[in-house]
Order: sequence, then structure tokens, then C-alpha cells
Amino acid sequence: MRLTLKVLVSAFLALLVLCAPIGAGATEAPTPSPGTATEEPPGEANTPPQDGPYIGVTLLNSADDGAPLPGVTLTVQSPEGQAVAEGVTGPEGRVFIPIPERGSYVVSIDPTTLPAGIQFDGSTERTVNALLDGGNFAQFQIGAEERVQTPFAERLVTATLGGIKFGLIVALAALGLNLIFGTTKLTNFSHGELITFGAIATYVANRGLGLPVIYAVVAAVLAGAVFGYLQDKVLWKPLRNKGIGVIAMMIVSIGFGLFLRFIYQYTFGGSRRSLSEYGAQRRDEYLGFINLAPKELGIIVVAAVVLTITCIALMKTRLGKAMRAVADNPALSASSGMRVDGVVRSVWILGTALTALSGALLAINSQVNFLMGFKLLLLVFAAVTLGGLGTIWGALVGSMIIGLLYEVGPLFGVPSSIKEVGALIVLILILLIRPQGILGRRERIG
Amino acid sequence: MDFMQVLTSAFSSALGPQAIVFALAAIGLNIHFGYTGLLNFGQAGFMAVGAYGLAVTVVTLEFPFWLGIAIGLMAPIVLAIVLGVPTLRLRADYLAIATIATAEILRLIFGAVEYKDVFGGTNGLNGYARTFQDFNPYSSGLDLGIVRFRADDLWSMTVGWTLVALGCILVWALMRSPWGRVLRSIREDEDAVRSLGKNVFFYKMQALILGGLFGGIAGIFYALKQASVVPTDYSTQFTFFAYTALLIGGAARVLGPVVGAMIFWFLMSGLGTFFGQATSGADPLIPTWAMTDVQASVVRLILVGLGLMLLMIYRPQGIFGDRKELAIDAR
Amino acid sequence: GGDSDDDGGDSAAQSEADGVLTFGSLLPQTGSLAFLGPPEFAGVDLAVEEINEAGGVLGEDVVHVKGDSGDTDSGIAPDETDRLLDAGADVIIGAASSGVSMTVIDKIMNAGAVMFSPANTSTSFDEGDYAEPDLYFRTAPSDILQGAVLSNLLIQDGKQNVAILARQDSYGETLAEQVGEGLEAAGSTVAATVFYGENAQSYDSQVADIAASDPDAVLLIAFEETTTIIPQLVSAGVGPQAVDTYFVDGNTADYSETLDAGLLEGVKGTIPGADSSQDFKDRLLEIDPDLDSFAYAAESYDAVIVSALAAIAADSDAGSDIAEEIVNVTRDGEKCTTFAECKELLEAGEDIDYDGVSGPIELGETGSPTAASIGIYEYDGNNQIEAVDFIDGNI
Amino acid sequence: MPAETSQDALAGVENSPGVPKPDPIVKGSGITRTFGGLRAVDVEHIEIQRGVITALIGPNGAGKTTLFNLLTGFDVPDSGTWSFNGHSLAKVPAYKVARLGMVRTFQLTKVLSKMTVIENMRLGGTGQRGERFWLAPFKGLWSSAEDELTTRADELLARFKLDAKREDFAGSLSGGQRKLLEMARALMVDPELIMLDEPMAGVNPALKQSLLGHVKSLRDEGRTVLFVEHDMDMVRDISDWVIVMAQGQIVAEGTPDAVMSNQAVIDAYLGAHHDTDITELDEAGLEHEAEAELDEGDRS
Amino acid sequence: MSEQLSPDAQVERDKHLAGADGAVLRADNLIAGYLPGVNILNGADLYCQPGELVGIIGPNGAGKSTLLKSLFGLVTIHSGTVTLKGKEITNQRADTLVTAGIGFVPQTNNVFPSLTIEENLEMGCYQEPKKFTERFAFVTDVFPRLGERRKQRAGSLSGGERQMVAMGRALMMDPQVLLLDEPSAGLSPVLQDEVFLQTRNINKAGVSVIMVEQNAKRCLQICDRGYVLDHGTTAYSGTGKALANDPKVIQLYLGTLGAKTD
Ligand SMILES: Nc1ncnc2c1ncn2[C@@H]1O[C@H](COP(=O)(O)OP(=O)(O)OP(=O)(O)O)[C@@H](O)[C@H]1O
Ligand SMILES: Nc1ncnc2c1ncn2[C@@H]1O[C@H](COP(=O)(O)OP(=O)(O)OP(=O)(O)O)[C@@H](O)[C@H]1O
Ligand SMILES: [Mg+2]
Ligand SMILES: [Mg+2]
Repeated sequence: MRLTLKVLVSAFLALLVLCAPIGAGATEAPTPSPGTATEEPPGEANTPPQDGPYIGVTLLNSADDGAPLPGVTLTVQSPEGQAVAEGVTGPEGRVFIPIPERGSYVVSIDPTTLPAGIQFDGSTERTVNALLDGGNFAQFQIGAEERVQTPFAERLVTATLGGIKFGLIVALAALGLNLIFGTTKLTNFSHGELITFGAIATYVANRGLGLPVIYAVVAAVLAGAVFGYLQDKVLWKPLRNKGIGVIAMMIVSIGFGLFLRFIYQYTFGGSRRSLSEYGAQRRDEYLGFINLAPKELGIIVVAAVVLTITCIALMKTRLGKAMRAVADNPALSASSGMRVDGVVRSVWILGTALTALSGALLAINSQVNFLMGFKLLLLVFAAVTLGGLGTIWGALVGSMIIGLLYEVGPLFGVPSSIKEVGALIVLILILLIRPQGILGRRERIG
Repeated sequence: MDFMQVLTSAFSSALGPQAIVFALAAIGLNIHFGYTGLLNFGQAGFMAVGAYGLAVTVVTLEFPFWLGIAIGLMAPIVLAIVLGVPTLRLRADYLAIATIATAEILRLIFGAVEYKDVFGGTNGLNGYARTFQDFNPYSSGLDLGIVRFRADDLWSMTVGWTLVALGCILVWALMRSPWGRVLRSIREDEDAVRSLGKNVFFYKMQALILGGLFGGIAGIFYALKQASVVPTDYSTQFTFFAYTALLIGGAARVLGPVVGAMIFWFLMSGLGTFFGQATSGADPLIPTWAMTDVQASVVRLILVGLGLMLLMIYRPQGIFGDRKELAIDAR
Repeated sequence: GGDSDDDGGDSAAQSEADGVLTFGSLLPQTGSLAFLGPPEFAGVDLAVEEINEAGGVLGEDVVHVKGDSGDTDSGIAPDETDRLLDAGADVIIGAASSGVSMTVIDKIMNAGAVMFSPANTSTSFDEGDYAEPDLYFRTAPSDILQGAVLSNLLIQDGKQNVAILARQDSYGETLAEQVGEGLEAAGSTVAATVFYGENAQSYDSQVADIAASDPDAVLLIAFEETTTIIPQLVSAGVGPQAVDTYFVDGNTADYSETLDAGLLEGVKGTIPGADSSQDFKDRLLEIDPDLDSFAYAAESYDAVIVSALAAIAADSDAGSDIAEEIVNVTRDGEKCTTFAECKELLEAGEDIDYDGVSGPIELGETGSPTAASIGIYEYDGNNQIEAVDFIDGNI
Repeated sequence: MPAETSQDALAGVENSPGVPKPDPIVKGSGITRTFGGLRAVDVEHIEIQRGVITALIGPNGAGKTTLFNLLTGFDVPDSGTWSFNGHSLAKVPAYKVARLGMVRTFQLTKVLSKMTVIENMRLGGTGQRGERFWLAPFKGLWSSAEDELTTRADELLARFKLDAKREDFAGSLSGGQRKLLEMARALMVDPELIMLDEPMAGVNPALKQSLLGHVKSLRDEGRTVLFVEHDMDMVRDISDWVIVMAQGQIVAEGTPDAVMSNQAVIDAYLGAHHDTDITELDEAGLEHEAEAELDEGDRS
Repeated sequence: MSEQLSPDAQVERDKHLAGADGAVLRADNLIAGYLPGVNILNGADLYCQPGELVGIIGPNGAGKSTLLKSLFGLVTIHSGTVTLKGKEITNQRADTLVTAGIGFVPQTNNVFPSLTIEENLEMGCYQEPKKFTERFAFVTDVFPRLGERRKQRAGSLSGGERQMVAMGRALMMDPQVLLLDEPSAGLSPVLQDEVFLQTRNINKAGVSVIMVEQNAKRCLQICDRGYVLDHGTTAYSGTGKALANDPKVIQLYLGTLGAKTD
């Protein structure tokens, strides 16, 4: 601190001395002032030396829109304080000072040579660890203004929007998972791969078949429905018919997940791919405080509409009730005249289609990769559990909470490299207070 | 194509240290899930605290090795208590999520840049295993043609299989006792057990601690055999694979986890070698247009997934499991 | 190496001189790092091919056995290592990720084989048990050097307030730390250092942090997730066309296929390695026509060549013998740049100093490079890179 | 002898709800439990006499099971105090209640499906050393106790006609057999007070009759029995005292005869035919009523 | 199994089957079980004429529920046949049997716990949703409690209330043959009477009913014909009155408790 003060005072005095004789006329000069030192810059100081290491400094006045500061003297010393070399900045504010060999040097600025009216903050010395054969650069920040940090409220809005978007994407997958769990009591560990399926299907339809992304998404959802149908027909229904328990089914799903995941890698490869449209988009302002890129707005609207329609339909329609009935008691459902297999099949179709949509939106939001769904799986599980396993609106509520925690948490001190942690800790806390999930209900005893 | 080598690598893996790690972890899961019905999907977390307990004590805190082992054994017990007190009230599927989340939280924290000084960040910790290696009585490896081990692996295996054997004996002795009976009845219906005057929470806690301890031992053993702890080793995938091993062998069977782990690694390694060989060389068995060597190592995992599915479909009770038990909830 | 059936029961799979130099590559084919695999494998394959074209080592063709390191999640690396060692590997090229290397380093060293990583940049391999150049080596230049070049580049361009967005792993962490230190020492400020986890599904909060810090330059230390992050940076108003953006070796790749044209124009990146000439790339493409990135290909290539030269110098293919010569062949002696040339010199009894495609490769006390050449690249309107400068440096 | 004394003890007790008893084993007052807006239990005062058989009856949904849940610690009341043998039981967890000697069965049976019938029974044994973790691995320490337990279990199984099912999984039992197992298992605990929630629903009449003898002998051994039942023949046959609940409250109490002739109880619970022995009820009567019902159905 | 029947039993069986012609639902010599190799039904016979009310009684574990479940396709029949109106329906899927006109109320697990009462009843007429309002009014008339609590989840109901829902579900459907497994269990006396009454009413309206009951007196009283099942075979059959007064049946099965007067 005291050092800074000293530097400032001496710089100020130096300026006074320099400015005094020039008087009022000095302000007229828009071009670099024709001071004596910068009249004819020494050649070797203004172009980088051909070989051998050197130290380079560019002095720009940030307060003056980055105008260069010519004519300033810089000295280079060895760490022990021996003078090594010296240079004066040229018209572009640059100076290149050759040094005998690589090593550590101290570069200092001579404040007395600074032009008048310059705000100089910070130390006049830099220790340069010159490791490189060519230029080793140092910098002096001159006239730097305070950086304008984005206000907290604005960051909160951005984070919240990010959370809503992410939450909605998760919610689609979570609803799919919850439907399947709710009806079959199967904890489906291959659900992540169904998300990936949606993304890859979108990619294939878009890049492979050349469909515009919007149609590719529709195609992916349809493909998801077909995939759900086939999955049920080929895998899950035969298992049900054999009377295999839910735990065994869960293990089958682990195996199936592994199987699909690496089939994806086998055919699709390990790298990330992107869709042909909606890559980088700038954000527009809505309502004065909401900043969203068009694709983000699209994702939010599509996801919200689909979720609402599906949830309401499930609450109101016979199929929705049948799903819950089958979940409770398949034998009794059959006794009531439901085609249990049919109900379960519709659930697989609907659940996989929703999940595929989630994957497709995720592909638009970010990219396509064979692991993307697997990485999301834990959050989807967390969301479903948080809301209450098997409750329709629970998936939605849980996902929104997870999404928001995920994106807003870092604003409140969760290290962003492990931002899942915040969401997961809250998950555990909520389970402690409501062991049945937020919308879940306790069972009666006795 | 060298089938001998395929078999050698398969058998060596089935008996080697990696299988032991899985066997130990799966023994723990067997106590949790097989006998008590606790759906613990956070076994990797128990392993991680065991391994990090050892590594942090020795490397970061610079305490002696044996204290490290002691702390490594304490850590999973503490975790079990801390985790159990609040979560053992949860229904099985909620417990699964809570444990998975805990394990992930631990793994992320162990790997976080913010705590690099303590846990070594994503690089993990190493340099604590010297004492263990110094005890190695074997000076040379073993080659029986069909299996082949290096000296350090032999030492790990001696220790590891001893631990596995002790674990199996303990589980066997416990599970035939009335104590084991209480655990198994908790798996069926907690309320019924409560109504008969048993402290369900207490028993569940004991099971969680015991199973977690085996997880911790697996973690410590893992850390010793590989001489480094890396956070990504303790991911959920590990727990999945350990469950796979358990279910291949058969849950609620004393030897289930051990045999399951051996079979799992037999297949992983055998298939890997097989496809590796089938696709390498100048004139590969499988033409490159059908499968490249990169794809070959993927195929192994595809087949493991497929195998797991088929096993569950055709023998859902696992190798040792009891078919009758499964049929009960059929209707 | 080769077949070890005749080794006898007492020293199973110990790396022994059997006349055939066998390379095992422990590089990612599956898992989350799988994208790094192809160029590395291509580098190894190319080197092996060239070695054998030049007459092999000790009169025999060298052999390459491939192994999959997976990622640390999959835990298959130790097992694959066993397989490679069983196949008689004398030198194991790998692993790519420092984390994976950690899980197998003891195993490999105990087996007496050389572990030669083309891509480990973590500083922990120069510390503790691994400080001595016993059996572990690498051609990837330490992060310290790349960090110096990067921070230097940023200062040279007059950046005063730099935001760093980095992947949380040993690679991202060390590089971010080195650049940050370099920047601050040279008088610039670090506006923000933000990490993301490897499992991150959305980068929104990290990108928002970057945007909120109002930087005049963004340094992105990432792997292929770059293609996901860039659009998000654009959305947040800190995309490459709004704020000058810098890449590192992990992501300075060809994005002509994956990102919209013009998006990256003007972005600068650094890649360690001397001018990986077009010629080298063409040769790699002959090996694997599908390559779209060349990251660590040169380092992999050099690791193989250096080991082969060391085997010639040691006149043995046993791991421990090779290890003793590795440092020697990379420094202090007659300079040579190709295997054939160096082999000739060695056979003429000269001490050589191999300068490879990845740089001058002077391996130091700890088995890591002490000198390297780092290239600076700039993107054109098609998101393809062009070399603008090469900088040599020492640690 | 004990039977007489216990019945004698109740002889002088007034037939009114919540009446104090000479020697209560359970005492509770002000116990309420609401579910949403529904007041499922609202008991002002209740006492259960020691050493007698008390029946708890009442219409469906009267709150009988809920009261059981509250008394045994399976559910938490909104308010109220209650004690067993002088111990206050507020906030005492279910397993401790059971250990104190107050054991209940469940109306919707809770058998341990994947364990055999005999294992289900053995689980009921109290104070088993082998159930302690540190002793469990050593068979010598608990095997003799286990044998005794098994003998006792086998006796009970024979009495409950489950001996043939001894080695079968409990999950494969029929509905009635589960009820039987549930009750037999509770008896294994050897409780001071046994609370049976509709123990005989679904049990066939002949077996029911022989089991009633067993229940009576429990009383004669000095135990207290509290049971919920809708079978009035059974209530009349074995109970010494009857408590009637309706809408959460105790509405009547007294000896079986007194309660069953209470007009309010008849109207709300027993129905018009309760005093007609059902075998004597003629079909014409039924048919007549049926037609009346049908007419009503048509009109509505 | 049938080969092992003593000549006496064979005669009984023939006698019984003589009345089986024209039966709406008929089971012949059923052998069925849950586990492979363990048969629970060892050659059970049963028939039900149109409009008949048939009661089945028997000791616990005799196989009564198993018999109903196998009629309804919920237990695999190893041998023997089930015919509905002359058409064989052995081992057919339950939901197709519902379409064909059979209704079933199981003994245990007979409600959907997470559905509300109203939804539970709605499931009762799943195949004919249009009839819901009309039938619902009828059911709530019989069990007013169900109407009062229509939004309560069945999982939180008391034992008896559940039973009302289960019975209510059966009343919602409009089957030709109704299979009831202990419909009165757990109900208060007045409601038990109501259930028997309603069963009788339904039967009078032309529906054939097969009911399993432990409230044997009442059951035998209202039924036209009764069976006593033991060890998976039909031990006795006859009219309700005859069985109720058969001393062997009383001794083995009915007991004397209910007959006792104070
Ligand atoms: N968890 C719950 N949530 C909501 N209502 C409940 C819950 N548990 C019980 N009830 C209601 O409380 C009332 C009393 O139930 P309880 O089970 O105690 O009746 P009960 O007297 O045992 O009847 P039953 O003779 O039919 O078994 C019933 O109306 C029931 O619907
Ligand atoms: N799911 C099942 N798995 C195996 N065996 C079973 C199963 N259900 C019932 N059983 C066995 O079948 C036999 C007949 O059972 P069922 O349920 O038909 O008897 P029930 O006559 O209805 O008896 P209750 O009057 O007690 O209901 C019993 O011995 C029982 O143990
Ligand atoms: Mg009740
Ligand atoms: Mg039955």
C-alpha cells in the first residue's frame, strides 16, 4: 500500500515537473506528443530482435481508449538489482529490450518519463520469468478503470433462466422415468441411454437425412416412441411374462444401459457432434430483463407446453388412471378388464418419446455425445425422487428444483466445478424432512 | 489367434486383485441388499472413504501407515453412522437415491480443485503403499501356464483372498444366526419386525456398518494394490458393476458375491483379449470393415451388458440363488 | 517382450530381454476420453511403421500391442495393463490421462517395464516416489511451459483482465494455475478462474460467471467440450467475436465441421510441439484417414521413437535397460530428427540428441521434458487453424 | 380360578363409556388423531382391565385400527397420554412397546414372505442372545435357546393347523393361513397384553372355534387380551368386556350382553338381524328385504 | 389324479356332474398350482348354472381362492378345462375374460391403494366408462361411506372400508358371472348383511354368482348350491341347506359356535 502511495506521489510530482513548461498548449496535441525521447525511436527497441530472448512491454492508456504511450523509459535489472538493459517506448507504445539469456528479470518503469495527466496505478516493477526464446512480455496497467461487474440481480435472473431451461429438459426425461417407474415399478438404469437415443436420433435425422432440426426433433420423438414400443415388445414384456421380479429387472436395465451405451459408441464414435442449425446464437432481450437466445426460448416453450399437456392428460384420461392402477396391482387391473400389457406398452411408448424429446432438446442446447444421457441420469433420478417417485407432477417439481439449484447454487457459493453437489445435498436434506419426496404420500400402517 | 492367451488373461483376472476388490465390495452389498434389503447404491462412497482415509492420513497428515489403515477402517463406519441416522428411515428406492447421491458428493469433493491440498484433486494421492509393498514376501512371480501373476499381484492376492475368506466365514456365521434372521425379516417387512419388539433401526444400522466396512476394506485393498487413490475410481459405475457381480453369483448367498466377481472379471478380461486379438495384426480374424480395434474394446462392454441381461432373463436368481424365493412375489 | 513362455515360472511376465522390442499402448478407446485415442494410436502406429521400415530395433521388427485405458470410471486400465505386460510389452505408451496413469504406474514399474506417456501433464509425476527418472517418462511438455507461453501471448496482445474457463482435472487445473500465475506476475489480472466438472451437462453457470467478470480475453482450457461451450459463450455475449478468445492444446483443433463458419475467426491457440508439419499430418492421415484432431499424436510418435533409440543405445530390449538410456538419447549430442538418421548415428557409436516432431524433447532429471517448442495458431474464417509462430522455451 | 376373579372384578363396573376399571393394564386419555379434516380417533378416556378378554367393536372406519396403531407406537397422536402397566408410552417407539409386553397383530397381515413359516415363528422369540451381533457368530451360545424356541413354535403351529406348512415360505400361504400365522407369531412373543386386530377374519369356523379355546386359556394364564372383531358370535362367546367405538369415540362399554342389547349399538353397528340367530333367519325375510332394497334402488 | 379316485368318489363325481349340462361356467378336473411340481388343485370340479348362486366353503388353505383364480386365468392350469357358456377359456388372459363377461373380486390386495375411491370404482367399469355415473350412484347408495369419501385414497382406508371398495368395484361392473372371494371379510355385521343382500339381489337380477365365504352360515343360507373344498378337491356338494345340516360338514368344517345360543 505504502509503496503504491509513494509511486503515485512521485509519478504526480514528475508529471507536474513535465507539464509546467508546456502549459495550456499541451492539451491541443491529439497525436503522440513530439517529446524529444520519442522523436526518432531507436530501431532495435521497436521491432522485435531477430533471435535471442527479449522482454517486451506495450504501454497503453486504458483511460484514453487504449492510446499508446510513447517515450517512456523502462529498465531491466537482474533480480539482484544489477542493471541489464534499458529501452524507450516507440510511437505504438511498444518497446523490446533484448536480454542476454533466459531467466528472471525485473522490469521497471521510469515514472518521470510518463506523459502528463496519466493515471498510473499499481507497482512500477514487474518480475518477468523469461522462459522463452523469443519475447517475454510484461504489462503495466495504466489508467485502467474499475471493471464493471454484472450486478447480482442480473446474474440471478440469468442463472434462474438457465435453471428453468435445464430443469425443463430434465423434467421431460424425469417424467418419462416416472411414468415407467410409476407403472412397472422398474428403476430403469438404462434411462440415460434413452435420453442419448433422442439426441442421436435427432443428429442422424438432421445430419444424416438432411432434415431441418425442427423436423429432426419430431422425427426423434417418433423414433423414441417406436424404440419404446420395441423395447417393451422384445425385452420387457417377455420378462414380465416370465414373472421376473423388479430387482432382477433393475439389473437387466443396468445391463441394457451398458449395452446401449456402448452400441452408441460403437456406431457413433466417442466424440461430440453438433447439429447443423442453432449452433451459436446471441441472446435477445425480452420484457427488459430476460435475456434468451431464440433456441433457448424455443426449448423452454416446447418443453413447458409438452410437459403441461402430458401431465394434465395423465391426470384426466382413463389411460393415466390405468397407469397408476397397473402400478398398484397388475393382477387386479387385469381383473378390472385392463389390458395390462397394453397399458404398460403405452407407458413405454410415451415415456421413451418424452425422454427422446428431452435428449433432442439437450442436443440443441449443447451437443450430441454417447455419454450425455448417462451423465444426466443421476440428476434425473434425483429429480424424480425429490418430487416423489411415481407421482406425475412430482417429476416436474423435482426437476425444476434440481435445475434451479444446479444453476443458481454457484451464485451462493457452491464451487461451480462441483455444482451437482449443491443439488444433491439439497436432495438429501429434503428427503430427511419428507422421506416420501415432496409430492409423495405416506403409506398407512396396519 | 492365441486362445491360450485369451484363457490365461481371463483366468488371471478372475483370480487377480481386481476381482478381489469387487468380491469384497459385493460381500458388503450382499449384507446390505441381499440380506437386509437396503438398496445401497453408494458402495463406491464407502470404498472411497476407506481408501482416502488411508491415503490422507499417510500422505497429507504424514502419520504412520498402520494408523492410516486404522483410520481407513474407521472412516466407512463413521460414514455408515452419519449416513444411516437420517436415511435408514427411507423407503428402499429413496434410500438408493440418497446413497447414490452421497457417494457422488464424496467423489466430487475428493476431486474438487478447492480441496486439492487435502485430497489431491483429480490426480488423487499416492505414496502411502510402500509399507504394504515392503511386506511382500514373494520375490518372483508365478506362472502356471493357465494363470500368470507378478510378485506384487501375488502378494495382493494373498492378502486379498484371505480377507475374502474371512469375510465369507463371518457372513456365513452371522447369517445362519438369529441375528441374520432378523436382518432377513427386515428385508421382508419392517413393521412386522417392529411389532415383535426388535429395534429395526439398530439392526439396519449394524448391517449398514458391517456392509460399509466391507466396502471400506475393498477401498483400502484397492488403494493398496494400485498404490494410488483417484476420485474417478469411485464412481457409480463401480457400484453398478459390484451389483452385477453380486447378482451374477446370487444375492443372499454367502459365496454369491465371490463367484460373481470372478465370473465378471473372467468375462471382462477374456472378451477384451479375445476381441483385441481378433481385430489386431495384419490379417485380423474379424475384418476391419466389420470391427476396428477401437471398436473391439467397446464390444466387450456391449457383450457384458448383453450377458448381464441374458443372465437375469434365464437365471434371475444368479448362479447360487434360490429359484423358489423368486417365485414367491410372482403373483 | 514377445512371447514369454520360455521365461520360466519364477519371473512371470517380467520385462526381459528377448530380442523383440514390444510396445504396448495403453490409450483410451472407450470412456469419456475416447476422443483422445485415435491421434495417439495413429502416432504410435506411424512410429512403429517407420521404425520397421528403417530396419527395426536390434535386428528385429518392433511389435505394437494395443490396450484400452478406458477412463478411470471404468477401472479397466489395471487389467489391460496386465494383458499388455503378459503380451511381453517392454514399453507401455500411455496413459493419456494423468489419473489413469496413476492407477497403473506402480504396476508397470514393478514389472520392470518402461511407462512412457505422451500426454500426462500433471506435475505429480515429477514428485514424490516418481521424482527419479527410473521407469516413468513422458514427452508431453510440462504445463509450466505451455502456461508460460499462453500467459505471454495474452500479455503480448495487451490483455489486462483475463477470464479462465477450465476443465476440472489435472490438465485443466495445472494449466489454469500456471497461466494465472504467469499473468499476474507479468502485471495482468485474472478476472475469474472458473472450473467445470467432467460430467457437467450444462455450462450455463460457469459461462455466466465468465460473462459477469467482464473480461477482455477468455482463455478456454478444455477438450472437445469446446464445441458445446463456445455457443454458450456466444449466447452469454462473451463469444469469440465479442471478446478475444484463446485456446490451449486440448482444444486447438479443426472445427470446420462442428462449428458455424466464422465463429472462431481470430481465436488463438497454442499447441506444444515444433511445427507439426503438414507432412507429419499427412503421414498420420495415411495411417488413419478419419483423424480430425492431431492432439498428442506427435508426442506419442516421439515416445515410441525415443524408446526405440534408447533400446538401440542400450543394446537391449529389457525395460530397465531402455530406461537408463532414454534421457541420454534426448539431449547432449549429435542432433538428429528422424529414426533412421538417429539409428545410423547410434550405430556409428555417436551420442545423439533426438529432436522430435513434438519439439526438442530434452528430458530432464525427472523424466519429463525440460525444453519444448510451442506453436501458436490462429483460426481462419473456416474454423481451421494456421500456424503463426513457434516459440522455444526451457524450464 | 383367574377367569372367575377377573370377571368378578368387572362385575361392579358401570356400563358407561370411559369408565374406570379396578385394575387397568392400559390407561389412556385425551387421545386424538386426525387425518386431514377427519377425526379418526378421539378417545376421552379408556381403560383396559388386566387379565380379561376385552373386545373392541365398532363400524368400519370407527378408528379401531388407528387406536391400535397409536397405543403401540406405530402412529403418533395429535394429543393424548396413555400408559401401559404404569409406564407412560408417549413417544415410545413401537419396538419398545412390544418389549414392554404389549404386542399387536395387523389387520392387513404382515407375514415375512420369503422366510419359512417356522422362521417367521422363531422371529417372535424375545430376548434371544443370538440376535445380538457380537454373540451371533458363535452358535454354541444360542443353539440351545433356539431349540427351545423351535419346540414352542412347533406346538403353536400344530394348534393353528399350520404344521404342514412349517417349511413353506410364508408368502405362499392362503389368506386365512396368513391371519393364523400372524396371530401365532404374536403369541411367540409371550406378551402380557396381546392386541389382535380382527384375528379371525377369514378363518374357517371350525378352526376359529378351537382357537377361541386357546385365547381363553391365555386369559386363564393371566394374560390380557384386547381384540377387534366383527364376528358377534365370537365376541359373545369369549369376551368379558366390550368397548364400542364409533367415529373415533368410545360410545358404549359394558359386558357383552349389555352392549349388544344397547339400541344405539344395534342401529349403528349390529343391524336389524343381530339378535336373530342367523340360522333361524328365514329366507322369506331376506327376500322381502331384498325386494325393498331393489325398489329403493330403482327409485334413486 | 382322477384315476386314483376310489370307485365311491367316482360315483359321487358322476352324480355331481350329471347336473352340469348347460352350465354357464364350468370347471372340469382342474389341476393347477403356483409353483412347478406343486399342485394346489387336485382335480376340482365345479359348475354354475345360469342365474345360480354357488357358494364355496372349506378350511383355510383348501384351495378356494386358487380355484377362483384359476377360473379367472390368474393361476396356470396344468390340466383340466374351464368353459364359459360351452366355450373353452382355460388359461385365458384375465382381461379378455372380463370382456367375455366374468367379474372377479380377489380376497387380498383387492383395491388400488394409490387411486382414490372414485377412481377405484371407475376402474370397475373400465371397459364401459359410460356407465360410470349411473353405477356410481348405485354403489354409493349401498355403501354411503364410499360417496362421502370419494376423494380419499384407498391406501389410507380402514380394512372394512377397503372391503367396501372391493365389493363396490364388483357392483360397478355388469358381468354375467361374478366370482367373489370372501366379500364380507372385515365388514361390520350390518354391512355383512348388506353384502349378502346385494349379492342375492344381483343374482336375482340374472347374474350367476360363485362366492367363497368363511361366513359359512350366511353363505349356505343364501346360495342355491354349495361346495365344500378340501385339499384341492371337491369334498362335498349339495344345496346350501343340505350342506349346512350335514353332520360331517358341521364337524369338519362349520363348527358349532355359530349355532350356539346364549
Ligand atoms: N393414513 C390415513 N389417511 C387418511 N385417513 C385415514 C388414514 N388412516 C385411517 N384413516 C381413516 O380413519 C378412519 C379410521 O380408520 P381405522 O383403520 O382406524 O378404522 P377401523 O375402525 O379399524 O375400521 P375397520 O373395522 O374397517 O378396520 C377411517 O375412516 C380411515 O379412512
Ligand atoms: N402364491 C402362492 N404360491 C405358492 N403357494 C400358494 C400361493 N398362494 C396360495 N398357495 C398355497 O395354496 C394352497 C391353497 O391356497 P388358497 O389361497 O387357495 O386357499 P384358500 O382355500 O383360499 O384359503 P383361505 O380360506 O385361507 O383363503 C395353500 O396351501 C397355500 O399355501
Ligand atoms: Mg381396522
Ligand atoms: Mg382364500
